[in-house]
Amino acid sequence: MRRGLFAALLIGAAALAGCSEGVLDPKGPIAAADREILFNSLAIMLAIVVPTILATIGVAYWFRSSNRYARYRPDFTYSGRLELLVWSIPAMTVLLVGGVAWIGAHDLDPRKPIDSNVDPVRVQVVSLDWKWLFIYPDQGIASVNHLTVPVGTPVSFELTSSGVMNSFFVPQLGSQIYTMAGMVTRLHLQADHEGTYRGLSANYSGEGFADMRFTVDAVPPEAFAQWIDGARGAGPMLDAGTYAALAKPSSAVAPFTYRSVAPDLFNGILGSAMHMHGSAGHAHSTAQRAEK
Amino acid sequence: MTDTAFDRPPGDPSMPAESEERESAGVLVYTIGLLLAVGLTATSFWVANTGLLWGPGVPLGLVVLAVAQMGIHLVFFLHITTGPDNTNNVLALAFGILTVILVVVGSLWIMADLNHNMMPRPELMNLHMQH
Amino acid sequence: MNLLGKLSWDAIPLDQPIIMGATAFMVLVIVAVLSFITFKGYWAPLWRDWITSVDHKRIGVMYILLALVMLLRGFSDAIMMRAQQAVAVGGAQGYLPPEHFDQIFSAHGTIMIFFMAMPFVIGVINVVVPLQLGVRDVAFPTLNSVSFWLTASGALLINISLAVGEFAKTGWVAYPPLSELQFSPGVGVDYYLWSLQISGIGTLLSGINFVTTILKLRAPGMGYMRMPVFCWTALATSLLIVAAFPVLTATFAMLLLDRYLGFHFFSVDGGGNAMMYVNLFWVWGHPEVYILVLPAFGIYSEVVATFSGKPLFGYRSMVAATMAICVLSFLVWLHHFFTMGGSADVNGFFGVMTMIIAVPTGVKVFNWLFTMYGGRVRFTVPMLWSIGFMITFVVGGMTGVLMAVPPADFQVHNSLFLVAHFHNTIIGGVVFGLMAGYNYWFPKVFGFRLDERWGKASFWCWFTGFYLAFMPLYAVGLMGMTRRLQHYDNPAWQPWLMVAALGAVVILAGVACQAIQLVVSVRARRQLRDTTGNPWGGRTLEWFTPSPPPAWNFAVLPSVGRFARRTPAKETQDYKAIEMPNNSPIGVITAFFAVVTGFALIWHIWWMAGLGLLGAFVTLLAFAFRRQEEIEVPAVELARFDRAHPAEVMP
Amino acid sequence: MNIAVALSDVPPELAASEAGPAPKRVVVAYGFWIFLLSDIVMFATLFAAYAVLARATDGGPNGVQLFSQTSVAVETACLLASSYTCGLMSLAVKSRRHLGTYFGAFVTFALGLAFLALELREFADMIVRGDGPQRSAFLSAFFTLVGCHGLHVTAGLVWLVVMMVQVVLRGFHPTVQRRLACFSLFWHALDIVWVWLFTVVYLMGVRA
Ligand code: HEA
Ligand code: HEA
Ligand code: CUA
Ligand SMILES: [Cu+2]
Repeated sequence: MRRGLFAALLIGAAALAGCSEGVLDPKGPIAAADREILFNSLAIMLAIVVPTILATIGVAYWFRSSNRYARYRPDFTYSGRLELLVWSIPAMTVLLVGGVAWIGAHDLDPRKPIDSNVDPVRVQVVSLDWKWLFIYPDQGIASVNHLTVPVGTPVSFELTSSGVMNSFFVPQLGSQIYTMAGMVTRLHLQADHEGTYRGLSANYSGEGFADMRFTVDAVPPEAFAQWIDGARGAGPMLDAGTYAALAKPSSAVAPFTYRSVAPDLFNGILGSAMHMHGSAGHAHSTAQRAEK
Repeated sequence: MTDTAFDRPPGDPSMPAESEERESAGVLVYTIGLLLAVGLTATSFWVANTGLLWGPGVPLGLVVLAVAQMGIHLVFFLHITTGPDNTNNVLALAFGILTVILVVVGSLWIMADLNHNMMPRPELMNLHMQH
Repeated sequence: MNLLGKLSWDAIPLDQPIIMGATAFMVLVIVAVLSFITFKGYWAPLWRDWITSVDHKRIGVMYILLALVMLLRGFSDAIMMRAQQAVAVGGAQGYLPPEHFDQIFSAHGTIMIFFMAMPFVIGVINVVVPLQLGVRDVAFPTLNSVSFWLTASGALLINISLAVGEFAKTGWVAYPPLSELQFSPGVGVDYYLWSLQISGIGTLLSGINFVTTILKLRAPGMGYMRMPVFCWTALATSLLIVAAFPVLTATFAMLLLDRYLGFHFFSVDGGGNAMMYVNLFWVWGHPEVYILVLPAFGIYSEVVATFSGKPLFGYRSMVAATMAICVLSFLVWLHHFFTMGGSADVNGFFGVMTMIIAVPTGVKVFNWLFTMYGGRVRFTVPMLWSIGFMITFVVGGMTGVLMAVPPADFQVHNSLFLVAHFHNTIIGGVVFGLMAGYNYWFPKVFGFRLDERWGKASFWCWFTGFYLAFMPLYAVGLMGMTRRLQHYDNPAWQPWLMVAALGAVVILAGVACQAIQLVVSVRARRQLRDTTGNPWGGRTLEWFTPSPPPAWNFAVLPSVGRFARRTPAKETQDYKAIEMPNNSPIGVITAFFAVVTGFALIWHIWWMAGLGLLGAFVTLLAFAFRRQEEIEVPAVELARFDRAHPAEVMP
Repeated sequence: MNIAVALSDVPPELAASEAGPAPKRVVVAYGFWIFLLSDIVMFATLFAAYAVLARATDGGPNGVQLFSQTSVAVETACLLASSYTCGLMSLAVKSRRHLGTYFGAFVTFALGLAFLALELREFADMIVRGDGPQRSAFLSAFFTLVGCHGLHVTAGLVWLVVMMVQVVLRGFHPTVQRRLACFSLFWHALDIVWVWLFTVVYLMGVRA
């Protein structure tokens, strides 16, 4: 009875899974391609894995010691032909999946710009303890824990971190990438459908990690322009001073925007990671997270 | 105890049977090893300091010299040869060297690639490299 | 200068009821066990027969016991995590604050890998390999005892962290910069590093010991191509230990230097490079998973052959596949950081290399299949575990290959899909194998079989429990749930996580059945007695000694021909006196000083660290100067034993 | 170990792998050989770390400014010569000559000590100038790599002293002989590590 209940639960949940904001429900070209590759590889492998499982059960059952019809062949311990088969079947499968992997790695290289006749929007991403800062360098504004992107437009990300590693991930838009202090990773994504998507950090970064979520609003280009205008008209300014305040550890920060951003702030953040040793002595004493 | 001629421990300076010969033959082996090693070392230092050679080729030359020197040490000091009595010792060594190469070359390749990909803009990087 | 370094009363988390409860329970158990031993007057035999023993069989048993004790820790952590994630949805924070939850998954991963799976695997290797090779002990018996006790020291330190101070809150991989002093100023990471350094040395010494044993100590006639497959896998594992653990030691040493002396290997400032830690950690980390799984493959090979009543199918292929996996495992480590931003070429290369491992692994699966084919399969408990493994592991392997496709991994990396993959391979591969081995060799070690009924019950609970607990994680992983979440806001995940929690409870029932099985079997040991030494009809050498075997395993070393056979020794004059290694307390003493030093270093108690190191050095000296290394067992005693315990004679 | 077997029915050409357990002399040296391989892998890791960080000077000095070729040459000479005398010592041990053994050991020890002294002086100079391992990632890696070799040499020296005491007390007992054989393996292996050190760190570093 209990089992039945849970089976029902399982099926219900499975139905939910299709439309519940995961990687199986892509909203952009990268995510769609990622999913296609995932499905293709899975299909290739299932073609060999499912028969293997069935054969295991079948052989074990048929050759059970109580089965008088099964022929006992204790000397069946080697067969050149089978041996060849045994090595070549997985090898062929791997050849196929390996091809998918190699081509996929190149086609979906996160650094590769998306082909499009629309100019990309540039976004600089900084992972902080424990929130996300998104700088729109060309628009001169920034936002925290909230990303707005125009639909149908490639978004070109440059990412770094204020300290520990994180991973920038919007499952429904596709590939994730790490953020690391003093280094820049690059990623290109695009949303093809309007909607609000979940974003998160996929690399554990300490105490406030669970709340390192953000939302992505994919809106029509006009709405995007409106949003930019709106952001320009309100909110604080982001410069070295306000950045330092923002960088202090905090979690579950409600989204807000900055009306303007000091030019080259992103490079400053990158540089300050590399130069933390600076003349003021080693930064670690000052930047230490409070000990609990 | 069973003791066969087919198994020799690594580093065993086994010599012809007679003890007199043994002694001098052993000394000879070590001496040849020393001379070769000194020669190679001197060459390495020379290669590193001379202006006569093509600059970019120097590191490669140094690595080759180091490999040669390692071979000298293995053969003359550690008495690792290719004889059948040494098979196990050589196999273990080969496995070790393979691991070392995989670890070092793999790591350098990966790290160089990552560093290259994650370099901030060129302007910044130059700044970074200079001081 | 504070004489106690960073240590003070504040280090003991008196305000945390869960931790203090667990501690109190632990202390209670320890006190109970100690007083039981004292009350029964067991100290002397315990010291003589176990603690100072250098007998590989006893050391193996102690390893497995250690693994079982650590299982309690690892499993209670797992249950706590499952319970937390079943409830902490939306605004709810569950019952574990991040501070505590983060320690739990770090401790769970560390303990399960280093102090449950590793000791279990090494324990089985210890018990079985010398017997299968037909020799009397390992190459370096005393060193073997040191290895064990160092592993135990590491385990002790990690458990002290529960009560005194804290454990790492960095995950079991402890990536910097998070694990650097700047971001983890507490002692947690130091506990992690020192306990793994100490046990790592023990593991390395074990690896060296078994490489030497297998390559240099085999019964006459036991050529390489006559070694049982389990010995081959033990050899591959030992080689991997020798080649991989030094990398871990060096990497941890660098992190320690960063933390203790302000070096800049992986720091954010000073030019350090955290990516290098990630790289080096997985240079060790990937071979590590094969270190665990290869001996399990060896166990399946023995079990499937025995219970199909046939020799293993494709022996040479099996050997080739084992060694291929051994070498290939050093060529794939980048698949753990496809998402760090490497180039397409690098990602593609390592992706393809990773998949290639599926070929030799597949060969193994098919060979087990063909071993059953044409056999007479007896569904005993070890065989059930093996078949369960074959069904379960291919799924885990397949999801592994899936993640080796870089674009697919970009989507599931660090998600619960990954967590499902590795529990699928570790539980369905390693743990199932260890269970099979435990049931298979138990009668050899203790002289009586384990109860079948409870064994089967346990298997079925584990098997269903496993699927319930981990299949849902694949689903939530694809739904975008990342790992290590103390709470989450997507209610769609919750039903799945509740099923997973239920699965963990079913596994718990399986573990309970196992405990019952043990108790029932001990009670019924008379009926379950193994009088022939070969209860299953096995063909490898360990079945041709009495159960349990004498300290010397074989009074006369067997000589192996085309078919294994035992040199008949009937007359007393056929026996010659043998020398056996003497008991030695050096293992425990070294371990004692290792714990003292490790604890002192964690808490910055420098004088105590100095004393500990000095003590270890003096122990080593004393050992170097001891005189009697071996004791002689006279021929008459050997003859007497063999007459009293007839074992099956080889055909 | 005492093994009672008849070898008659074992074909001689297979004897290496099928002759039964190897004698203790072989087993011990082989085990130590495996240990050395693991040690080399550890050094390889440190080498890799060094190579990755060699340019991460963080504004601090680099190899060209720091390393003195003369000092390295002298250090190398000491180690090479000590390897030679260590070889002579093992010959003396083989033929059980006390005097030769003590003499070889003494010279080996003295040369090793000289090497260490030079290295320590180099380290001390750098630290005093403020170019210690905390200065930059490059220097962290340098001190760790070279220092790890230095620690091994130190351990070797202690080991050598202990072994000489054992020779005095127990003569050329098989145990003592086995340990001395391991020692010479260790010492020669350190030499090989040093070859790579002076090549990669000092010679290449001086050019960079
Ligand atoms: C050997 C490795 C191992 C094993 C056996 C397990 C077993 C289990 N693990 Fe796992 N786990 C890890 C290794 C392992 N784990 C690692 C490495 C991590 C990552 C940590 C990190 O994030 O840093 C992890 C993380 C991890 C998470 C965190 C997921 C997240 O990040 O969000 C969870 C969540 O519930 C979990 C659950 C479980 C459960 C329920 C079991 C149990 O169901 C399974 C039960 C297992 C046992 C009970 C042990 C085996 C039993 C025996 C040995 C019995 C022997 C008995 C006799 C012989 C009588 N594990
Ligand atoms: C015993 C443990 C074990 C084993 C055996 C494996 C086996 C494999 N693992 Fe797994 N893995 C782990 C333990 C293990 N893994 C752990 C602990 C982690 C995560 C650590 C962490 O991050 O905390 C991990 C993570 C991990 C990743 C990283 C994912 C990420 O972080 O994003 C990848 C990616 O490629 C991977 C791949 C593989 C592959 C290809 C195999 C292969 O060896 C599997 C081969 C087997 C088969 C394929 C099945 C049998 C074969 C056939 C029936 C033949 C036919 C089939 C085909 C040709 C497909 N593993
Ligand atoms: Cu760091 Cu300049
Ligand atoms: Cu891996």
